[in-house]
Amino acid sequence: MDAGNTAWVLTATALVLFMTPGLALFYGGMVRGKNVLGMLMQNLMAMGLMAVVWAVVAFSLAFGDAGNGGFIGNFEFAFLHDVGPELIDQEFLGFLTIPFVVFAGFQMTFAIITPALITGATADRLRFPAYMVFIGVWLVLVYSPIAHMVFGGGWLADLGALDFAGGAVVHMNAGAAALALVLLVGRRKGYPETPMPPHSLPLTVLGAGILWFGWAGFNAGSALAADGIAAQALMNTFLAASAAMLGWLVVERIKDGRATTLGGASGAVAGLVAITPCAGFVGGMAPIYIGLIAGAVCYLALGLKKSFGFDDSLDVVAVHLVGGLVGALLLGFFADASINAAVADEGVFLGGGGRLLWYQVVASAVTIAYSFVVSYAIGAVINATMGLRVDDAAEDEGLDLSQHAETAYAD
Amino acid sequence: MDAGNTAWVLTATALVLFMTPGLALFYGGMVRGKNVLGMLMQNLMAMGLMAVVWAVVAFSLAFGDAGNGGFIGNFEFAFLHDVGPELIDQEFLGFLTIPFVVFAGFQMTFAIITPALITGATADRLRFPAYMVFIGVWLVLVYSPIAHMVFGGGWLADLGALDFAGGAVVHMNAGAAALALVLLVGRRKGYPETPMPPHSLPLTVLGAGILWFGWAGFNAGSALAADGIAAQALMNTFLAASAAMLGWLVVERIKDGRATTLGGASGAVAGLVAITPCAGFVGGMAPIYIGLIAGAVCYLALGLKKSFGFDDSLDVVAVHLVGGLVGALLLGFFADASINAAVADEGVFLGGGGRLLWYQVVASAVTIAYSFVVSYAIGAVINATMGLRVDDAAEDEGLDLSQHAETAYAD
Amino acid sequence: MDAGNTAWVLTATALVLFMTPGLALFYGGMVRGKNVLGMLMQNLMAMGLMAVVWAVVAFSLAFGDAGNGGFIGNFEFAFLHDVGPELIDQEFLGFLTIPFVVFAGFQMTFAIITPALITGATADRLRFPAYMVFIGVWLVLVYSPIAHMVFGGGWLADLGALDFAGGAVVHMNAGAAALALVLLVGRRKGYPETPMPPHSLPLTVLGAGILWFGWAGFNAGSALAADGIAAQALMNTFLAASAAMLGWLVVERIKDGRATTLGGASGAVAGLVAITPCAGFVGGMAPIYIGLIAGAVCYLALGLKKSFGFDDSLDVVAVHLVGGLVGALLLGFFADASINAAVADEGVFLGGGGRLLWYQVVASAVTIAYSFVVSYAIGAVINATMGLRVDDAAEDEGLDLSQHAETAYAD
Amino acid sequence: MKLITAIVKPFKLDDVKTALKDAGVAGMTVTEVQGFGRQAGHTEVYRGAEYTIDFVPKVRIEVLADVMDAERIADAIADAARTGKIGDGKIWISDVDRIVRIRTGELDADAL
Amino acid sequence: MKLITAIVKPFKLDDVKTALKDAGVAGMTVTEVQGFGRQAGHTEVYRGAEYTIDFVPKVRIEVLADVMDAERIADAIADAARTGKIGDGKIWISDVDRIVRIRTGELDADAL
Amino acid sequence: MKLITAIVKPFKLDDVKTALKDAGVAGMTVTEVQGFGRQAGHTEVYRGAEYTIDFVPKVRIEVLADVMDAERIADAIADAARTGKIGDGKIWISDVDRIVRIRTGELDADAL
Ligand SMILES: Nc1ncnc2c1ncn2[C@@H]1O[C@H](COP(=O)(O)OP(=O)(O)O)[C@@H](O)[C@H]1O
Ligand SMILES: Nc1ncnc2c1ncn2[C@@H]1O[C@H](COP(=O)(O)OP(=O)(O)O)[C@@H](O)[C@H]1O
Ligand SMILES: Nc1ncnc2c1ncn2[C@@H]1O[C@H](COP(=O)(O)OP(=O)(O)O)[C@@H](O)[C@H]1O
Repeated sequence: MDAGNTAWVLTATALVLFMTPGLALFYGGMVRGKNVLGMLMQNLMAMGLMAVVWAVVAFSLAFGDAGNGGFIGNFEFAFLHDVGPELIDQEFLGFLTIPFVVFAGFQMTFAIITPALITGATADRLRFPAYMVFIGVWLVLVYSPIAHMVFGGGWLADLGALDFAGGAVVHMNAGAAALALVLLVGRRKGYPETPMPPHSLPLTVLGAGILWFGWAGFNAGSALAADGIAAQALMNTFLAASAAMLGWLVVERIKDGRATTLGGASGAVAGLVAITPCAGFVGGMAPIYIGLIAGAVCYLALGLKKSFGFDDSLDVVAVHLVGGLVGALLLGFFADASINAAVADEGVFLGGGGRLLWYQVVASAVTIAYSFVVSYAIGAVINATMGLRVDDAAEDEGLDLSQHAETAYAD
Repeated sequence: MDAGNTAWVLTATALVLFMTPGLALFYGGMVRGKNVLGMLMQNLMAMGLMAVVWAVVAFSLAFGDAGNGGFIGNFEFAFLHDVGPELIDQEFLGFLTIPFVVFAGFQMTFAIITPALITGATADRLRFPAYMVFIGVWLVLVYSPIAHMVFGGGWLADLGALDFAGGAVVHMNAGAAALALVLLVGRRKGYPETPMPPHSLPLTVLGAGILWFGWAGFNAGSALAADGIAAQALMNTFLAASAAMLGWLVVERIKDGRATTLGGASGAVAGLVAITPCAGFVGGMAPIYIGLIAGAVCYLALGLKKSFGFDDSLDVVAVHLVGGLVGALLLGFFADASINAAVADEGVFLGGGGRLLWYQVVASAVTIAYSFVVSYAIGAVINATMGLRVDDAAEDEGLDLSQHAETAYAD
Repeated sequence: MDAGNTAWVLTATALVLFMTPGLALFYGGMVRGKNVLGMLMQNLMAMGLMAVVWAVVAFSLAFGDAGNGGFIGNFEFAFLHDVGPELIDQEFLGFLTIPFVVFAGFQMTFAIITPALITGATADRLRFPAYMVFIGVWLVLVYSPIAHMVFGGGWLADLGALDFAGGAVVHMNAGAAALALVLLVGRRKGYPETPMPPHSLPLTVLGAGILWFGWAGFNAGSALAADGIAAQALMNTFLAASAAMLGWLVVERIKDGRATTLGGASGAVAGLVAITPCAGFVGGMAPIYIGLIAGAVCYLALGLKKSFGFDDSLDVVAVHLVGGLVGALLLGFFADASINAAVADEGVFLGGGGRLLWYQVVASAVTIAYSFVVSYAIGAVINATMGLRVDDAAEDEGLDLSQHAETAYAD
Repeated sequence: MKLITAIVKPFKLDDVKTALKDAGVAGMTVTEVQGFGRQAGHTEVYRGAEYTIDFVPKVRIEVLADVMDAERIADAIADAARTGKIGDGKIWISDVDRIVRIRTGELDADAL
Repeated sequence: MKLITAIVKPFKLDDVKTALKDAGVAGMTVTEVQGFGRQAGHTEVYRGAEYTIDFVPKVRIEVLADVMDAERIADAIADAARTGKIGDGKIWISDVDRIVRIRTGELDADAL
Repeated sequence: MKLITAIVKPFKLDDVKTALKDAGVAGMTVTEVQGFGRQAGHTEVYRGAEYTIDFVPKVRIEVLADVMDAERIADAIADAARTGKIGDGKIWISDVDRIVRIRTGELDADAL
């Protein structure tokens, strides 16, 4: 056991945990004032429920029987059996120099934020009980298998696809599930005719700041050690966020005539998403190029919902699905074995040919397809049984009053 | 000296320091808009004044002559004498592998937040100068002795009572002092007839998020090393918070018909309080059970103030006194020597019999009684001399204007 | 490479990165509601643009050819050439036990926040494009040379001047640049007749909390190791902030009749600024004395803008220029070789005579003069070409609408 | 001259604005208000304490008009604001001695 | 028909509401306003700069009523809102030509 | 008695207040409102979606006055609020039956 590595993963776990309140504020600032508590509460509930489901079964399904090259784990760690303060004695996980329980905790924070990401898409119209059931089932049926396939030594890892900190597991996964839910619940009342401007952009900027900060733990923590790879991942994370802000704002400036604050915050998040799969696998100026491209592409992807007529309210598809995909594919160009020896096939630009790129395409397609289909199925069942969407009067009144009997602001 | 352990305790110290601004916002969002600065300022002042009092004398009274099995320390470290960048050469504190000055700093952040916790109970009606005098005296006469008895190798520690990170020293202590002050200052004007809803629940949720994040440092930092115990404490902390949120919300849903955002945030904090004494002493699913119970019990404890007719404005008694007590007693059931060798007598459920539970009862009773009595005495003297409470006109006007000549919000 | 040290510097880097959103909120709360996004966006843009400029050239100009005793670095690390996950093999930087890329990242977060500090002075009236050009050029022509002279083994370091974490490089530098810009852009419309009270003091307090928290990374991270010096720096940082809050409030109370919340927050920041150059070089009660003096002096320095008739809107000169100077000079009195062997000449109060004090005077004068002159020149050129200031109508409308086509708050 | 004042549901403001434009009205002034009436308020819960809020958010619209237009404008507002559910609000018409356009000093009908 | 408008201290709103209910009034409309008058404002201090704020928060209450009820209602408001200290506010009564209930189109007394 | 109501640009409030004081007016009541009229609103952009906001922030000033002072007061307001640019706002004068000072029960001119 290494105290330095443990110190860093403890810190990183706290940082990623902090991201979900950050996300709550990032999203909460963007909705109307009558729905802000609805949004905050959905994110809080992800913190509440996902942790318990994770302990009970989802961690084991993701990381049980790790390295089996398969589709899902087993029940060996259910109810946190054998998850304690010692090192884990298992082949695939044997590289860990940190207490096994903090590995479980670190991964738990990912399992919390991933379903929370979805809430931006369905803002202002989900019934709270239906939401709870959805994320509970979703963690087990969607998140755990994908986490196993990619992080837990499942078949996508075996194939050779790379995902440093969750471009597939977290972002494309959440983005595809968001799309599925949005198609099921339909558009907000009044969308798109009625303007629904953000009720508090300072909250959104604060949320973006917390996300940016926490992402240091997300990406550099995924090294699971305080080493050169963690250091590189940290630098890449910050550079990509900055460059993506610039990329987004330049395109926004050209297309809309203004560089907006919401654009700055959104661009940074897009860059953080895109660098997630790449963080510990690229170096030098690559994160800046990845960020610039991701910022510009994600901005342009905002148009998708207009073109296809769906109401992805806070643009989870454009930022997380597209951003995650951009990162995963660009890794096929920029992956660099001199940064991380785990890069078996280098990227196109490093002379590694197209092999890694192909794996990235496969892993992305599998993730998106699996997540979309299963999320849609779960959502459809809930919709048919308990109903996903609040009724008209409740939507007019706002989620804060109708779901939680509260108002966000008073004198 | 160990760099890994030092890295973690440095981080933990910063995290706990950050909790007090978090608490300020958590409380500040709950009061009316005309009192929010009053609340923020009381918390800021705890950061200002307690640090200086700590350096001058309180640290020495808590940790001087550590391990003496007594009631209070001495003056050996007054004015930070011998508190520097080296290891401390002392028997009881000799286990530390970190610079002594960061131990003093880490403990200082506890001494800052403990009196700050009290401010929620007396919200909207304390005179600022009286508050300053109160916390200054309180730190020396109440906090230091209790910290010494429990953390500093005093008689409660010798007895065999366990308190990993301050269930007694911080939470029951602050809760009992809050009760004493509330009885002295009386109810807010208009309470309970006039509704006084929270003026900004997003601030409260943000505050809860910061507290949750910082609590990683509070509890896992109390291991004073980046080891398996710290890792276990971190996981336990997060699981208890999540479970307590669920416990609180289930009971709230049943009793009030709604799961509220304020309930979600409050439940999480209740869980964090309850796990504090247990964090490094339990494992497996225990934190989830502790959290569930604490969430439910603290929700029910909200009724105390109605039954007994006192105005504990932001429920410091229900959350901190009761929550801390629940945690301390449940440790008597769940303490697990396989998690931490410092557990001499295991809990009831681990076959250790009732011995530890009895020590926990004693330590809790002593803490609550001592804190209540001495806090009441200090408060009574201040009340008789300078007056604890603002006058009627100032209370109507609000603390922001009457105490600080400011308004929180403008165009 | 040391994992413990790396863990701490990773953490510190994240902490300092988080300070800029904190600063954005600290300042953003103080401006009027129609300008808050303008303020937030200027700070976000510092995060976006400075990181990229740093990677491209500014890091290399600051730390290239480190230890040359000169005025500026070279281009050896331009485009992050040779900046990777390994240790750096260079004489002056050879003391580093952390991956070189995280050193570059840590220093990058300083390069982000330094120009961001300036935005408080010119609040509510800068054109956004002009601001971008200004900070881009400024980083290269002002920040990099000063960082090289002081941190990069340039001539001020060689001379014997001490600056632990940037009293000169960050604070006096930003303060002098702020003064230069303020003289160029002139006063806000309506200043000083029209009251322009802070639109949201809770945001400001939140920002101060984040700054305080992040400053742990700023100062203790500047030890670049998790050792006794880092520990001492952390403690000194927190004690100075607390004491400065008290110092500020006492004088405020005497002069204005009230201790204000804004005063509490401002005082703490003043203390953090003043302790920055001293953090790892002093010990015992020194940080408390430094804080008390800095709080009182910075409060009094608020009067400068009235006396000289300039509109330093959020008091960057009083807090950062004066605060940084107070710290730098007091280091000449309190520097203590028993805390840090790098203190070659101890301070006046430790019997070291006036030698160090003299170096501090020289370094401060050089920094202020260089920064003021070059900043003024850059600003003047931009003013003459593209114009620094928005027109009257845009200023009336506010920066949010005129520069970014957004409003901060809606229903 | 006449002043038409209407209290309507907030989400109807846009429809009323359109109806007024169609009716040839060039200006209006809008205030956020709280209404109390037959329409029930709502209940909020904070930590087990239940509060009943009697007031309902409404908007108050003021339109200055010529005597002969007043009725027509009131009708236009009523038609646009009507949902048929309790709480649709009130409209009232009152007399104004004189109207001034500040910019030009024009009076009454010319001031509109 | 008549319109009674009252400017009162915010913390008196609840008492006024109760008094109006007791007086048989079925509805009212309330606006947050700032008052300027004999009652002194307050002083704020920000970083050494002292500002005097002349305005005092008040609420404005509007009640539509039948001609014969107007005086009685005004009296009820005055009684409920009175503290006897400077700044209690004003009440005024003015004429209304016509009142419409939007939901039904009912007029005047029927619209109340 | 008369009620003078003015809709003016927010940044002119201070000037109007001074003018009213100079005109011997002892009190007034101010409300934040949104105006719609000839003056153009503005455009906002959020993630590529452009919104046009027609409403412009204004303040509404109410002054109760004696019949014979009304015109003079209206003129004072107009002079103080005028910028000459579109959107300066309106002033109107209407009749008030009776004014009561809540504190004392004084009526009409005595209530001012
Ligand atoms: N007597 C009254 N005076 C002033 N405003 C009233 C009066 N009665 C109702 N209102 C206003 O009209 C709104 C709607 O009235 P309400 O009685 O709820 O429904 P309806 O108009 O459909 O009968 C109220 O919220 C209030 O703002
Ligand atoms: N001439 C006036 N016109 C309109 N409103 C007024 C006038 N005078 C006072 N008010 C309103 O009445 C409130 C109370 O008036 P004030 O002079 O402070 O006390 P009082 O009514 O007790 O004499 C003021 O804050 C203002 O809102
Ligand atoms: N017919 C009207 N009824 C009520 N208020 C009006 C009317 N016309 C204009 N206003 C108010 O006056 C303000 C200024 O009017 P506007 O037409 O923009 O400029 P101007 O008064 O210079 O012609 C508007 O914003 C609105 O608040």
